Order: sequence, then structure tokens, then C-alpha cells
Amino acid sequence: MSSVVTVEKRKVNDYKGEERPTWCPGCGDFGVLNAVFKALSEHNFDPKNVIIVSGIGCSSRLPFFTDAYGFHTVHGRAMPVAAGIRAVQPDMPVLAMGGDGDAFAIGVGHLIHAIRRNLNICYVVMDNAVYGLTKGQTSPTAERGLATKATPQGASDPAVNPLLLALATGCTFVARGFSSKPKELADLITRGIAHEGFAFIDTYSPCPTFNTVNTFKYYRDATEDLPADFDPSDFSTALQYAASEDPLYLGLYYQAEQPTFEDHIRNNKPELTNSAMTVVENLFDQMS
Amino acid sequence: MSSVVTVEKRKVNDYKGEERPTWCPGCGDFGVLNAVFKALSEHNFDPKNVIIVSGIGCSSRLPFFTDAYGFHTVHGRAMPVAAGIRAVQPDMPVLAMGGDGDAFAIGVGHLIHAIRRNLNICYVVMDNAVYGLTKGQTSPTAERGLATKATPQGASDPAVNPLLLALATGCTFVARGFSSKPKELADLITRGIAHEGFAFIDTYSPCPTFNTVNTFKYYRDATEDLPADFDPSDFSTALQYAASEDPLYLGLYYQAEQPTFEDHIRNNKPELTNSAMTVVENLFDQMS
Amino acid sequence: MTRNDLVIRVAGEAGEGIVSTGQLLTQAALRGGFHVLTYSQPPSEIKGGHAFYQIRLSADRSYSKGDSVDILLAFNQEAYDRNAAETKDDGLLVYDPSEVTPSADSHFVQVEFPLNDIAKNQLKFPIAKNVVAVGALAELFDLPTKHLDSLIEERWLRKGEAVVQKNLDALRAGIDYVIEHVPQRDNFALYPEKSHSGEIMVSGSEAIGLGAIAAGCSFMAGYPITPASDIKEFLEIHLPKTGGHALQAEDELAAIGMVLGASYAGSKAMTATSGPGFSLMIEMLGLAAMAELPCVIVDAQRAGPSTGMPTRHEQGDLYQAAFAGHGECPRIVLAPTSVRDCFYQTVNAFNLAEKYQTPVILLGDTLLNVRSESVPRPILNEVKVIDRLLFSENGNGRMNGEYNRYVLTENGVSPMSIPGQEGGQYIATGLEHNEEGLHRYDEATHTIMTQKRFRKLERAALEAPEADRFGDPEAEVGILTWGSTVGSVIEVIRQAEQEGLKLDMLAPRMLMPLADHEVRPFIESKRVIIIPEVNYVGQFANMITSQYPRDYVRINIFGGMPFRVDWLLEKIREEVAQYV
Amino acid sequence: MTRNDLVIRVAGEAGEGIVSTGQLLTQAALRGGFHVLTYSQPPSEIKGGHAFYQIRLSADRSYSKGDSVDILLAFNQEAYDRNAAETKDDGLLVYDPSEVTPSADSHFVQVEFPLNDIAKNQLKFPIAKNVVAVGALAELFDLPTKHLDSLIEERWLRKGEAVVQKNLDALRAGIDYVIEHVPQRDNFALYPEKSHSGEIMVSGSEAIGLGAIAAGCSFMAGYPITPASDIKEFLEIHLPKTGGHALQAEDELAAIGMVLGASYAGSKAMTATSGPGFSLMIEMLGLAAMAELPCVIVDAQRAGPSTGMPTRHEQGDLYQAAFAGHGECPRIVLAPTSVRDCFYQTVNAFNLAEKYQTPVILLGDTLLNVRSESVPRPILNEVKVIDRLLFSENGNGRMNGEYNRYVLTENGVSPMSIPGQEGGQYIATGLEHNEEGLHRYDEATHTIMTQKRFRKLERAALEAPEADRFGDPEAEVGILTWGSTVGSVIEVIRQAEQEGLKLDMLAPRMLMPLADHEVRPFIESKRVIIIPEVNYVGQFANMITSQYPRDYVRINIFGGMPFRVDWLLEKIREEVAQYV
Ligand SMILES: Cc1ncc(C[n+]2csc(CCOP(=O)(O)OP(=O)(O)O)c2C)c(N)n1
Ligand SMILES: Cc1ncc(C[n+]2csc(CCOP(=O)(O)OP(=O)(O)O)c2C)c(N)n1
Ligand code: SF4
Ligand code: SF4
Ligand SMILES: [Mg+2]
Ligand SMILES: [Mg+2]
Repeated sequence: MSSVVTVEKRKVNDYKGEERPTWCPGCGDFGVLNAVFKALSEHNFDPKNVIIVSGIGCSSRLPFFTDAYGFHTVHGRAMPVAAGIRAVQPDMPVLAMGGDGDAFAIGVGHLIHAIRRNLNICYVVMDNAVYGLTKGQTSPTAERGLATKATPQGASDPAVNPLLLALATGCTFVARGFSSKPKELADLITRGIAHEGFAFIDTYSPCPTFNTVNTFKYYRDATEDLPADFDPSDFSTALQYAASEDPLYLGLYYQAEQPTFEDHIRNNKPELTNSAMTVVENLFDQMS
Repeated sequence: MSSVVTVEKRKVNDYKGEERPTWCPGCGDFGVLNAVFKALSEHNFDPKNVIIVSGIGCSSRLPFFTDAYGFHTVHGRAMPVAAGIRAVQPDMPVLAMGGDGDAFAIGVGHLIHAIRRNLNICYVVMDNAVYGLTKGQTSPTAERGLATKATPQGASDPAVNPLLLALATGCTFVARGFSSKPKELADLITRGIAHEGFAFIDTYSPCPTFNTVNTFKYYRDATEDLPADFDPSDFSTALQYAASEDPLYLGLYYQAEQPTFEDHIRNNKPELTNSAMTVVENLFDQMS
Repeated sequence: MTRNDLVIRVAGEAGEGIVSTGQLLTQAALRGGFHVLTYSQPPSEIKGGHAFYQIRLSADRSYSKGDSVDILLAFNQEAYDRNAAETKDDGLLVYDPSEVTPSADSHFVQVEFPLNDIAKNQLKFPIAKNVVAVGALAELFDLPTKHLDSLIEERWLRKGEAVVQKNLDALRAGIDYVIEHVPQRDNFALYPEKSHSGEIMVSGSEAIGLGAIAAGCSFMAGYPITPASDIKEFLEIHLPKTGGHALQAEDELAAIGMVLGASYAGSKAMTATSGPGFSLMIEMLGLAAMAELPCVIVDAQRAGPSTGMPTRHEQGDLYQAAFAGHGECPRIVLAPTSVRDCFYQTVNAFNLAEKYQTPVILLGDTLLNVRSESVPRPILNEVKVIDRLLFSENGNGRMNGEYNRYVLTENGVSPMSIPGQEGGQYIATGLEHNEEGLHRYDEATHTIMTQKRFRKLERAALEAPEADRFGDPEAEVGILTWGSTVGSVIEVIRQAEQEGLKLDMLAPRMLMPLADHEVRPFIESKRVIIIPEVNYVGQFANMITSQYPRDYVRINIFGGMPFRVDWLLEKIREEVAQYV
Repeated sequence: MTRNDLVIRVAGEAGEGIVSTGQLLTQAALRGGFHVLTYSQPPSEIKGGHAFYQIRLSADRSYSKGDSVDILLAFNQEAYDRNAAETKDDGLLVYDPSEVTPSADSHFVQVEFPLNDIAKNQLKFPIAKNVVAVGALAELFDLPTKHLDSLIEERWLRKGEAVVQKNLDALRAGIDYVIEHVPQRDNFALYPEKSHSGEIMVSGSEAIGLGAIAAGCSFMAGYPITPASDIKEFLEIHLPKTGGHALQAEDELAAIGMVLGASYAGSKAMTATSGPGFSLMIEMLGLAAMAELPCVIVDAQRAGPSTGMPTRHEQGDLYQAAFAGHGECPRIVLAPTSVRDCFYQTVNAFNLAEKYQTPVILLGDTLLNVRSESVPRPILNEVKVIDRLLFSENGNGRMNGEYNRYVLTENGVSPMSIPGQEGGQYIATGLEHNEEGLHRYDEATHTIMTQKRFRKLERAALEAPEADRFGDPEAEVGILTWGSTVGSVIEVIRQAEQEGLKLDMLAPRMLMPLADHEVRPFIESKRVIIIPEVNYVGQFANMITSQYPRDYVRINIFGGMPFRVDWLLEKIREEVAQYV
């Protein structure tokens, strides 16, 4: 009477949404989207059990192009929304996706606190050093002097180093990917999802429309894989490599185990909980 | 006919305001206020040429107790207000003063960007690991587990390390002070004011009313001066010492020279500027 | 002579037992069957400074803090100086002559009460000073000692028998002193125990917390701010007992963000804040409205603008609650009218949020949130809880065989899905979107979807929680008001009636949208309508006028304090005189 | 037959020269002395997708984009399919037969125009396709070639003589083709050059930037957002020329914070944003009101709520501008009624901010900010600039021998000091404060200071910038409107007049506070008042009703588009019919 359940391994196509991506031809975000599909299929998640949260920006449109549950929030607020989701559904995988402006300008305060909480999500920042959706202003990851059509005078401040920032605030999984290395990126995202805690993957994802400096070629020339014998459990080496400006290393810089936000929430509950009305009655008793 | 102008050196009392501090007896902020007076008198600034900006919190009340110009802003927004002031008055010394909640919870995004801009101000954070003014909730610098009357379940997240955060985001002057070491603190603030760029001084300033763990005694036992031969120009050593949890080092961790926000503003202007109406007329011409 | 209403104020240096003295009396009086209503004013200083705790005891239910003080216990000279003016001329002043020298021309009945001396020298237990005071005050208004005895036992039991006994002695010392030295204390005695036994003593903030739990709230995120922090702290402790969770976010933007995430994930979620924090939530209020996510935002109003006066009272955020948000942004606004109502309107807030998938703003204020009051214990199995309308695989929410999150319906409400639900995938977004939830910018979509979102409000108005009514329905003079001002108005109406002036009050509990079926008949049936509120521009009066154009009499105060009953009655008398 | 009004639309794939084609024509027409008004709709896609650029040319000034298209240049099939419906039945369709196949039943005058063929095969210069098209269109409406010749020279001179010549050839090829193949083109010819020469071609965003500079603005901070980014980008380039500075902040909270810091430090400062960013500024709007810091906030409205439809039009933020902010938070709201008015109202915004030391919100919108229009060149020495009222050591702002920042005055305005000024030290704060600026929480202070802050608004209303008037002052039917809707209304009134229907329009430019001396007489003198606006609830209509209770006829649309003139006229006719 027992039946054998063959769990069919899902394919990349099973995660595609009906909506076709609206990105410009040649946009780096296509590569990231594919890597996400790949990572999801690696985990063989049922799309109905995945939630993808994003902010606002070209990159933040990504949830629309998948078949998962999604929340396209407002500019800079993907992190708190993800935290609220995880507080309620601590067992459902949550990916956060968005741009560098979203993550490091308006949203950087939340990013730091999401990292500090060790929120168990995987956050992929599609880093193109500009604001794509608003037509090409420089973002916090633009190198000082980067000039664009919208900001012809060039960026006036030095770039934020997202990896150092993540490491300094206690991030338990810190990596850098590149949209045009789809296999490696998919692998990083797969591992980031598997990681228990906050997985941060800063990902070069060029914007050919508005950033003519930080192109695919630029990143291909500037990047290099982390050494084969690199030890991602060593915090100070990670800091050192993260500070490097030439080359820019790709790969997993650091991984550590720490209690998560979700652990805390689970531990905060008594073993036996009561119905709402019982709890209220008991409180009334105490107030008489 | 020439007259000799004797510049009288100003005294600490010359910087006191009419309003007496409203802090609880024994609050660490008294020591910080005195150190500020001392630093201002070291520089012999005329009080009318100093601006003190703050957020909201017990500590942020500080401007009211001085005779300088001041802006007691809203919670978490001291940094942008200070930037606006400096953009307009790039030669007038600006101090920013506030609490750890103000700086590292609601205001941390702005802090990072003020640091990145290398805004030429001196920012003293009075760190008591709690929200004093709202009666004792834990702040982002509270160690995990710190329980207070308002948060009896204890802090659920690990503490932010303000020094690492500042270093990772490119801060050009990073120091730690302690309210009960008035001479050393005054000296740090004096040097922070003299520094060309963003001077960040995280300062232990206990709240005896709401934090019964991180007391004066606690910090006296936990802290130690940076070694006498410490070299504040060495970034990686600074990172290393900043990461130390036992002991907690006091002193100047790091100092570097970098272009400032104000440099950029000065450089952005043409040598000869025009009257507003001339500029507008010229633009009209181009639009015909 | 005994009275049925007594206001006692304990005043002194903040942090020196003012609050504990008041609370002990309060609880004893509650158990004694009196109605109890407290009022306190925290000091403006960070610590220390002058503070007081006031208790109004009455046989019948009272509705406001009481305009003036019957018994003033002044712990020090400043307490006397600051509070004498608010004490009735025939009131009773209790003071320690070692601390206080009353002015020569004082009219009060004065009781010299060597508190420090008794505690220190007679009892050899200086910190029992407050308990001595409690005994004295209780004796003055004739509270049976049994309640105090048992409260003292409960309170100090953990410290051992000896400590309990010492406190009981202190209590007795206070009682004895009064018996001996205040022969004519009849004047302050209250009617014997009345029918308020079985009530619970609760603050507005606690009532909101209790309402949230009862309504099924399972997530709360907040950020500390006066006077809303108590709600967060209450839920941090009690929500986990139901399996829920409350937490402190890094700021208010994060708090509302978390709430929307939790709501999307299937939870009934809320935040609580005051004006400054509420202002920071406005962008995401719009997101909730657009994505049609249920959520409850409590705004415990305080005096503004900006940081304003964090510990003072004002009804200044109605405009913000009703109108803030860029673009046409539907929301429901509720205002409880009493501490008790805080419980019920919080339940309604969650029910409306779920039923109409829209943000609901609950307007508390310093007066309501901070005040403790004895209120009838809510009967929980009469509390109706509404849960989310979910799509079902072969019924609700399907279009062309697929789930459509924003399917158009008659009442504008579309079935939701919860992550994990098979076939329920959709993208919640702040962009304009079609029925499927995909972003679309054409004229037809925006027109239809705007109508859909507002249609929900039209329906909600039909089911608005019943307005608060008081007074004579036949009266020609109507008072239209809202929120905590209702307390003062009820007492005004009672007093006016005794003087032969008939008044009728309507206080809508749903302020946005207004329930036309309640408001219109009231407005149409009155010759004169008076709108008192604690703000400058007459925010409610303006809202009413724009919907029901006619003339209204506005009465506004804006000094950080609630309406005094005598003052408001006088004002109303003046206004009515002009129309007669 | 020649006409005096012509609407040309160039449609195709975004990024394929639509905008450059349109702009070349626009500038040439400007120099030709026509009035020019443009309208464009950016695609909803991030790149690519369908887009168009529309130009309305007229001998007399026109006020709206034009309801329908006279000449449609369709670059591809989608462009034809999407825009044919908006093209007049007797309109002209110009298309490349290699790209477009018009439908069989099309009524248009159709011109097959082998653009690609000419550019590629005849000229051997494929990218000159757009210039060929410009030549063709210019010839159709009879624009003197000299303006195009010189524009082409100016534009390509840097690339060398040869390139200039090639483009001139392309232009000529387009002209020649039309001369040869479209004999009956008279129908599209415009009146010869009229009196608009000497005008400047400017967008609303540019006009705001120019107004700011003219008013003495020396600091601007912003954060990119559609449709306001252009203002920041304009000022980033041009403000430094006066010694000022504009910069991109990390978010809108920072932008408004910087503005307040700059204002405190003595600068005239502004920010510019759209709805979502404006919502984030609300907390600090209150700080500006409380600390009485002058500042200008431009809100270029777009369709909401939430992220809404970033590229679409709506007048949906009036409520937010007028009412957002916790507590009683005074502010001034201005709404320019045309591109030209954007310049003048920006100047007024700065003047009012300085004079009344209060935040001033300037409401632009997608229509005004994005549109380019030829407008009379402002005469700068007629522009009045008001500077800050500073305290002086022995005059203004002193009390008991000391400077008092918030000294009480008759009009509520107290002299300011600027850091560095001797004896001028004070603490700007969002706490309630006394005249000295020290925080105080007593009833009297809050009452008096609230009145002070609102007294300023009462005065400001008396000096409101004059309302926009149009139409017949004797008409019994009044139209009350605001902002960019004025353009459509003016054209409605003109057209109605030709049909014998008399209408009169009042559009206040100051919406908060309202100028009673303008609004009341208008309202009292009309039998019927119609309030058209592009939003759902009738935000302006509600504000008007609450202040001037009576019945109004509301006309609302909310599809992301401005009013069509013909539709609005028809609606008004219907409404008026009911009242006659
Ligand atoms: C509060 C708010 N401010 C500004 C905007 C306008 N805006 C939309 S996307 C964006 C930046 C996008 O940059 P990034 O996050 O790097 O994403 P990208 O488009 O480059 O992928 C901005 C500023 C907004 N939607 N909301
Ligand atoms: C927007 C906003 N949220 C919350 C508050 C309430 N609040 C006032 S001070 C404060 C925190 C103070 O903590 P900290 O900055 O550490 O200063 P401290 O009092 O400890 O010196 C908070 C949350 C506020 N004023 N504004
Ligand atoms: S604008 Fe840039 S980031 Fe946006 S879709 Fe196009 S290429 Fe990608
Ligand atoms: S509450 Fe704490 S931080 Fe505030 S004044 Fe008192 S001791 Fe200082
Ligand atoms: Mg980007
Ligand atoms: Mg603190």
C-alpha cells in the first residue's frame, strides 16, 4: 500500500514568472536573475515556499520575473520587511534582491541592523555604481570622480566598500559575485541560502545604459578569484582582502556561525503557548 | 597710534550657558560637557563662532547648556543638519553631540554617509548603551543580554562596535573616550576639532539611572589606554585594536588625511562667481 | 456629610515615592469598589524635578481627571507652591511641617502631619514614609483597611514576614495619626463601597495591548517614544505567551516595514508610536494602502509640532492620520473615547484592517495612554474577531482559472494568499497594478484600482463602530467631539443638566471615513453644534465642515492640557447664550 | 487655409531619436516665433518600449498639450497602433512604408515617407534619419528653413564642417521629398511668424531652478526621483556659478536635514522631490515649522499612492502638503499654474519662506515639470527678492537687553541671527520653547507660541501671490481650480466663450493659507462653482468646502493623465445645464 514518491528535481524554468524582464538589453541583472533561478533549483524549493523581497530600482524589479511569492517594497526598506516576514515565517526561505542605491544609500541603516540581528536571509545586491531607474546618477559605490550623464560633475565622495562594511558590522556570510560569472554566482547564492544567518553577496552587475566606465570588461579586468586556499573562517584575512582595491576579489570572504534572529524569536517563546483569550483573561486577573 | 590687542585666553566658564544641565545627578554627560568646555577654551574659540548640533536624547540636550550657537534637531538627524551647516559656513567649527541610540540606531545611515563625505566636524557620541530619555530601553551598543527595567527580557542582538564601523566606512579620525577621564577626553576633543575631516569620538558616558551594568566602575575596570607606542596611522592595527573586547582601549585609534567635504565644495566653485541675476540672464540667453 | 467624588493629589520630587504612594491607594480603592481614575504629570526634567500623581475616586463612574483637588498631600515646599492653586478653597492640605510652610492666607483645612518624624523616630523605618502617608489618606476618605492590609502583604511577602509587619505598622501609624488629629474628617469620607468591584485597573496603553492580543495580533514592532513605549514593552512581555513576538526596531521606518512584512507573511501586525515616529511612517502607510496589506498603527498623540512637549497632551495628529501620505491613500482612522474604549477600538482596528485590507490608525493620546482607570472587565466571549479572507483553490479570488490577488469585487475586497499557499504566488507592490498584481500604468487600470481601494472605505463606513453617545437626544444643542475629550464633555453634560441646560453629544469613533448614517442625522437635528477639541486649527471641525457644510461653534485649547470641565461648561454656556 | 494651432507627435521606440527629433523642431519653431508647448510620455519600461514626444505650435499662446494630434510621425508599427486613435480623423499620418502598414479603414491624409531609404541609400548617412524627418515636418507646417539651418550648424559645428553639411543635406532631402510628394499641404501650414520671438524655451523644472537662483537660493540638497531629479541636476550645474552649492544626499531625510542646517547657517535653501520623498520629509517639516527656519520644498507630484506610477500625472499631494505633520504645524503651500509661473512662484516661495520664517511647499507635477514651453523672458529687475530679517544689536529682536530669537511681535515674525553674529547665540529646537528659545512645557508658553506661529500665516495670506484669473468676471458659473489644471481650464473657457457659454476662473496660487480677500468674493459672486482636479477625493474641493461651506460641483479624474479640454468642456456643459 505504500507508494514511492519520486521528488522530481525542479528546473530553472520552473521559477520563471509570466512577466518578461523589462531590463535594457545587456543589463547585468539578467545574469543575476538566472543565477537566482539556478540557486533555487539547486535547493529544489517549491516556488510557493520562497519569498523574494526587494526595494525600488531596476534590479528591485526582479521578483516580478519569478514565480515565487514576492514583495517589491519601497526604496531602501527591503531589510525591515524581510525581518517582519522572517519573524512570522521563520522557516520559509527569504531572498532579498536590490540595487546599490537601495542598499547603501537610503537603506544602509537598515542593512547594518539586519546584519547585526543575523537575520537568516540571503541578500544579493546588484551593484552597478549608479541609480539605473532614475537615469544614471552616481550611487555610493561609484568611485570618486565617476561622471555620468545625470551627474556630469562626477561623484564627489569616495566609494563605500560594501564588504568592509558588512564585515565590520558582524555579518556572518560575506561574498562578492559577478553577473557574468553565472556558475560561480549561482554557487554563491546557493550557499548563501543554505547559510544559517545573514548572507550578503555584493554582485557586480553592470548598467551599460548609464555607466560607461564600470562595464563588463572593466570588472573582468579588475576582478580575480580569491586564492584557492583562502580560508573564509579567518576574520582578519577577510578584512585584508576586502580592503584590496586591485584586484577586486570574487568569492566567499567570510563565514561564521552565530545565533540568528530566528533563534532568538524561537527562544523567546515559552514551551507551551496559550490561546490569545486565555492570555488576556490571565492578565485581567492580575489587574483586578 | 597703534594699539596692542591682547587676546585674552577664554576660560571654561566663558562657554557655559545660562541653562543649568537637567541631567540626573551622577550622569556621565556632565563629564563630557566639561571636556567640551575645556576643548573649546583650548582652541580659544569665540562662542559666537561655534555651532553645536545634536539629535534627541538626554545627551543631545547638551547644546542648551553652552553659550555657543546650537541646533537641537530631531532624533537621528544631526549628521545631515551638520552637513548643511558646513556647506554654507565651511569655516566655522561644528561639533556634533548625541547619544548612542541617536547615532547608531535611527541615525546610523547618516553617520556612515557623513563619514564617507569626510565632513569636517567633530562628533562626540555619549555612549551609555541605553536610551536614557525614553527611560532605559537597550540601544545598539548594549551587549546581548543586557536587561533593563524597560527591556527586562534583555537585548536580543549583539552590540554594534562603533569603532569598527567608523574604520570600515573610511573615517579619518577614530577615537574612544571616557567621561570620567576628563583630561584625556578634553584632549581627544581638542584634537578632533583640530582634525581636518570627520573626527569620531565614541565616549563611554554611563547612565546610572537606567543602566546598572555599564557603570563608571564597569568601564574603569574594562578599559585601558592604547599602548604608549601605538601608531594611529596604521589602519590594520587600528582595526585589530578596535575589535578587542577585553580590554576596551581608550585613545586615538586612527588618523589620516583625505580630501574633505568642504574641499569638494570649495573646488566645485568657479574662481569668479557671478551675481544670481547675471547667472540667470546668461541662462535665459542660452534658452532663447 | 459624605461625598461621592474625591480628588487626591500626591505631589513632591519625582522618583521619591510619589508614584508608589499613588498606586497603592489606587489599588486599594479599586478593591474597595470605588471607581478610580488616575492622572499624572511626569516632570520635564530628565530626572528629579516636580511631579505629581492624582487619583480621582468616585462612587459613580467619572470621566475626567477632575478639575481641582480635594486633598493635597505635599511632600515638599515646591509641591505645595505649585499645587495649592489647583486645590479647592475648602480642600484639605496634608503636609509635613518639617518640609512645608503653607502661606499665611491659605483657606485650606490644614493637617500638619509629621511624616518624616513618624517614619524615622517612631517606626525607625524611614523608607516607610509613603506607607504612612497611604494610611493617613485612606483613613481620610474612609477606605476599609482590609484592602490595604492584603495589598501590603502581597507586595512585600517576598521580602519576608518582618518587612510585611513593618509596613503594616507604618500603615497603622498613618491611620492612627489621622484618627487622633483630624476629628472633622467626615467631609472627605466617600460613600461606602459601591458597585465597581470586579473591575480591572488598566492604563490606556495596557488596554491597547490587551485589545491587540485579544484580536489575534501576533507581531508588533516599535521604537521607544513617549507616550507609546509602554505598549511595546507590554507586548514584548506578553505577546510571546500566545506564540507571537514583539520587538524593538532600529527606528520607526523599520518598525512599520517589519509590520508590513509580517502582515504579508500572514500575521496580524501592529506598531505603536507618537507623532514624530508616525511622521516617519508616512511613506510606508502609502505602501500598505497600495499593496492592500492589513496593519494597525497606534499613534499616541502628544503636543507638537516636531519634538514639541513629549509629556503633554494634544489632539493634534488627526489631520496627519486622516490626510498624510502622497497620492490618494485610503486608510481608516479610529479614536477611542476612554481607557475602556482603548481595548474595544483596538479589537475593531484589527478587525477592520483584516476585513478591508487597509491600514488602520488608532489615535490615542497622552491623557488616554498614561491614565489608569478602573473599568468593567471585558467579557471576552462577546468579543468578535475577524480573520483574513483567504483565497481558496476553487472559489474566492480566481480569474480565468488563476489566482488574482487584486481581483475586482463589489466591495473592493479581494481574497489574499499567504506565502506557502499553493497557487497563491503574487508580488505585493507599491506600483499601480492590475488584478494579477503586475505593474501597469494605463488610465483604465489606475482609475479602476483607485476606485476599488476607496470602495472599501465606503463599505467600512457602513460598519463603523458605534459612535459614543451621551446626553439628551432631544437637546437642541449638540456637541460633536472625538477621542479623549469625550471624558470632559460627558461631565460637562451631566453638570449642565443639573443646571437645566440640555446637551447632547456625538463622538464618532471612526473619524475616517465618517459614518454618514450616524453623523448626518445628528447634525441635521441640532440647532447649534459645538465642536471642542484640543488643537489650534480645529482639525475635526474642518473635516466635519468639508463633509457637512454649515456653521459650527468651535472651542479650541492648545496649552498641553485637557479641557477643564468647569471652563468648558462656562464656554458652552456663553456660546449657547448667543444663539438663544 | 492656414491654421493657428498644430499638434505634432513623433512616436517610436524610446531611445531612437524621438526626443532629439522633437527638440530640434521645438527650437526651430521657437526661433520662428511660434508659441511652443511640448508634452512627452516616457515609457514604462526601463529602456526601450514605446515613447512619444509631442509639440504643440500655435500663433497665439496655448495652455494645454492639445487633445488630439494633427500630424503623427510614426517610426514603427507600434507607434502607429498606439497613437492612431489620438490622431484627428482629418489629421496627417507620416510613416515609412518599410516599417508601418496603416489599417485599411484609416481616414488620415497619409504620406508614405521612405525615411530609412532616403537616409541609407540616397544620403548614405543612416543616422540622419531624424534630421530628414525634421525637414519633412518643418516643410509641412511651413517653417522657414533658416532657423533649422542655423540650429544644425550650432549643434554639429564641433564635429566639423563635413558633418554639418551632411545634416543640412539630410534636412534638405526631407524638405524636398515633401514638396514633391505632398502637394496639398496647405492645410497644415501655420500662420506666418508671430510675436513670440524673444521668448525662452524652458521646462517647469528648469523654471523652478531659475527661480531659485534668481531668489538668492545658495544651497540645494536632493535625492533622485522622477519627475524632480531634473531640478537637482540643473542646480548642481548652475548654482556653483553664484557661489552656491547643490548636492545629492543619501536619502530624502538627509536632504531636508541638510536644507535645515543650511538655513540655520544663513542660507536660502531648498530641496526638490516627489511624493515618496516628500513623505519621508514630514518629520523635519515639523522641525522647520517649530524652529521657524525658512526653507523651500518642491514636491513635483506624480500619480500615487506609494511608488504608484512614477511617470504619470496626478494632483494628489495637496492634502499631504497642506495637512501632513504631527501636531499643529504651520506651513505655506504654493502651486504654480503654468511653466512660466514655476519661475515666479519659486521666487515667491523663497520670499515667503524668508519673510515668515516657515517652510514653503511648492507643488509642481509631472505635467508642469516635464513640459517645455516657450514663455516670455522674465524681466529680472522687476523681480523682487526678500532677504532674511536679522536682529540688530540695538534694535530688532532684543528683550531685556538680550537677543531673544523668538521674541513676540505683532505679526509673529521674530528677527533671526546667523551663526557668527555677535550676541546672536541661540539654540534652534523642535521642542516647545520660550522667547529666548529655551524649552518650556507650560500652558501659557505653548498657547502663546502656537498663536505666534500661526499668526505668521494669517499675515502671509494677506500678501498671497495674486491668484490666476481668466474668463468673464460677470459669468455666473465659476471654476475654482489649482496648479497645472489651469491650462486645460483656460482653453475650456476660451472654447466655451465661442459657444456662448460664459465662464470665469479663479486659481489661487497660495493654497495654504487661502487668501480670503480673493477667494471669498469669487465664491460669493457665483451661482455655480465647479472644482475640477486630477485626484479622487477632491482634495482642493474639500479644503474649500471646510473654509467656505456651500455646495460645489466636483469634477475629478484619476487615470494618470491631465484633463482633455473637450472632455472637460462637455462635463461642464452638462453640469451647468442642471442648474439652468
Ligand atoms: C523614497 C524614494 N526616493 C527616491 C526614489 C526614486 N528612485 C527609484 S529607484 C532609485 C535608485 C535606484 O538605484 P539602485 O538601487 O542602485 O538600483 P538600480 O536601478 O541601479 O538597479 C531611486 C532613487 C523612490 N522611488 N523612492
Ligand atoms: C522619531 C523619534 N523617535 C523616537 C523618539 C523618542 N526618543 C527620544 S530620545 C530617544 C533615544 C535616546 O537614546 P540616546 O540617543 O542613546 O540618548 P541618551 O538619552 O541615552 O543620552 C528616543 C528613542 C523621538 N524623539 N523621535
Ligand atoms: S538602466 Fe541600467 S540597470 Fe537599469 S535595466 Fe537598463 S542597464 Fe539595467
Ligand atoms: S537618564 Fe541616564 S543618560 Fe539621562 S540624564 Fe539621567 S543618567 Fe543621564
Ligand atoms: Mg544601482
Ligand atoms: Mg544612550
